[in-house]
Amino acid sequence: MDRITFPGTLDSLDGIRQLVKAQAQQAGLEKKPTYQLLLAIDEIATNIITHGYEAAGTEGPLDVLMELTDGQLCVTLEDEAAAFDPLKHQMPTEEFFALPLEERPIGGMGIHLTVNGVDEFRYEYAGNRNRNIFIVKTGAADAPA
Amino acid sequence: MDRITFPGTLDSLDGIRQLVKAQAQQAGLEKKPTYQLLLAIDEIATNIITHGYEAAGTEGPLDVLMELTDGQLCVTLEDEAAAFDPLKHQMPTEEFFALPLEERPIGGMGIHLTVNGVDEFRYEYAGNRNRNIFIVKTGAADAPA
Amino acid sequence: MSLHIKAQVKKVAFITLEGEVDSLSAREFQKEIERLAVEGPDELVLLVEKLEFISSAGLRVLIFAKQKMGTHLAVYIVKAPESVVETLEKTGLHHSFNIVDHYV
Amino acid sequence: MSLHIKAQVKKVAFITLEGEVDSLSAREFQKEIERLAVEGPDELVLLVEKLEFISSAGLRVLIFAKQKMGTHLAVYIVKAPESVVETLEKTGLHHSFNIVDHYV
Ligand SMILES: Nc1ncnc2c1ncn2[C@@H]1O[C@H](COP(=O)(O)OP(=O)(O)O)[C@@H](O)[C@H]1O
Ligand SMILES: Nc1ncnc2c1ncn2[C@@H]1O[C@H](COP(=O)(O)OP(=O)(O)O)[C@@H](O)[C@H]1O
Repeated sequence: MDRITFPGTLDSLDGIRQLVKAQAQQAGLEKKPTYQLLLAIDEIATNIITHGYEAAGTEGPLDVLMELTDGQLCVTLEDEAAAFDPLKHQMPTEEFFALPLEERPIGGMGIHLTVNGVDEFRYEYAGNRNRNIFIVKTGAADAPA
Repeated sequence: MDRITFPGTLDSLDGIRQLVKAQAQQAGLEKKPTYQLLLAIDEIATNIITHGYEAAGTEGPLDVLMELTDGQLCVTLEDEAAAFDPLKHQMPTEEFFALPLEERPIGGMGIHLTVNGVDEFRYEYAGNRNRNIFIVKTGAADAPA
Repeated sequence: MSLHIKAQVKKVAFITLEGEVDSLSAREFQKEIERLAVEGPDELVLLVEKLEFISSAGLRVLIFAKQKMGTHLAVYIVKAPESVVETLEKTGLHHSFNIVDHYV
Repeated sequence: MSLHIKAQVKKVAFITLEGEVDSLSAREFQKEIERLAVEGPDELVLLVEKLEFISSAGLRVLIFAKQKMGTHLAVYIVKAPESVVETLEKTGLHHSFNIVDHYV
């Protein structure tokens, strides 16, 4: 499994998208799930950079790991910011999204889009690192039988 | 041939259009030539009212005569304003219409649209009356053979 | 791939014409143009989907609009019925007005 | 049949977005919104036919635009690609913005 290290800053987002996009294309992932995957990764990467590093006044790496196995593409983001499990965060409800804009907090869309954008989203904390894991079914087996 | 007399004022235009339109529909004239005929009549009727009567400070009638014969509809406008033959008026050239708007006189479109809107346009002066005659082919014979 | 942004604010005059413009009703049309011209719009958008008739008196108001609001003024004639387009073409006005299905 | 005329002048802010809006480029987008808001537009028209990506950071700018220019401000999102529409729907923003093929 390749590991590519980006600086944990917002100008890494573009490169991360390009990297994952290339891999998704190679995996034969369709346009729509590819877009949703890129969006999910962008949301979590943004949170790591802004809420994880920047808000704490720290800096650190953002690693991208990708693995293509039979029928699925697995992308992992690793960072060294304080532990944060997005799945433990109170998700906005249906009612929240139906609120008129004036009555609605401006944020809170990122984790919602992440969880709804991939087939599986997992969080782990290991070796002082957050591991945000995105899994999408590619529909095609990696190697023809 | 029916003769319907309207006052030679601009508020007669609507009624004249409705009258001719009903006749054209009865004649089975298609939508497009009907529109062109109404336009031609509107242009000449406007000229009679504004350039014929109003500009001379006079008033007078505007008669509409309609005749449906084998394969053609003939509409005649009769008025008692000073004699004016639209066909003798200098028609705008192709170059005129290609001029940028700044360099182009604002009027002069009415007679052009008239002549180009019907199959035949004729002018006669008889009995102290202008007779503007519009002829369109209806395509269908009046009575089936 | 980066982001390209183009931004501008325009004053747009919208006029919807429904029904028939002849030499009589052209006067109302002209009054509206005069009223709007005061506000100095950058563009004029005429919504004419339901314009059933327009004579040269109406076309004169169109020409008047350009002269009043500035000949550089972009005028869009949106959803003109076929017969109206034909009249604009016969009088060469399609060179000076944008005859379109949609403004934007 | 008479003539019905409806006329009005509107200040319309047009923004064309081409490429990708992520948390970084969303700042440029926000700056443009701030710049245009000063002019007090009546409507905001976003031309996004070539918008290839927009994250929630971009959506926040959309919400910010309404808050800045007034929540009554009509916002038109014109020619949004399918994925962009999907994101707007997932976040309930399709209730607050007009997602259309054409502005007028
Ligand atoms: N990596 C992180 N570290 C700390 N807090 C986080 C992290 N990611 C998300 N959060 C918290 O969760 C909230 C919701 O995140 P999200 O749904 O992405 O919306 P937004 O970032 O737009 O507020 C954030 O406002 C933040 O308080
Ligand atoms: N019935 C009429 N009596 C006198 N003059 C006329 C009459 N009809 C047309 N004219 C003259 O012919 C000119 C061209 O007419 P027309 O092509 O309809 O354009 P417009 O009326 O817009 O100027 C008019 O400007 C007017 O001087």
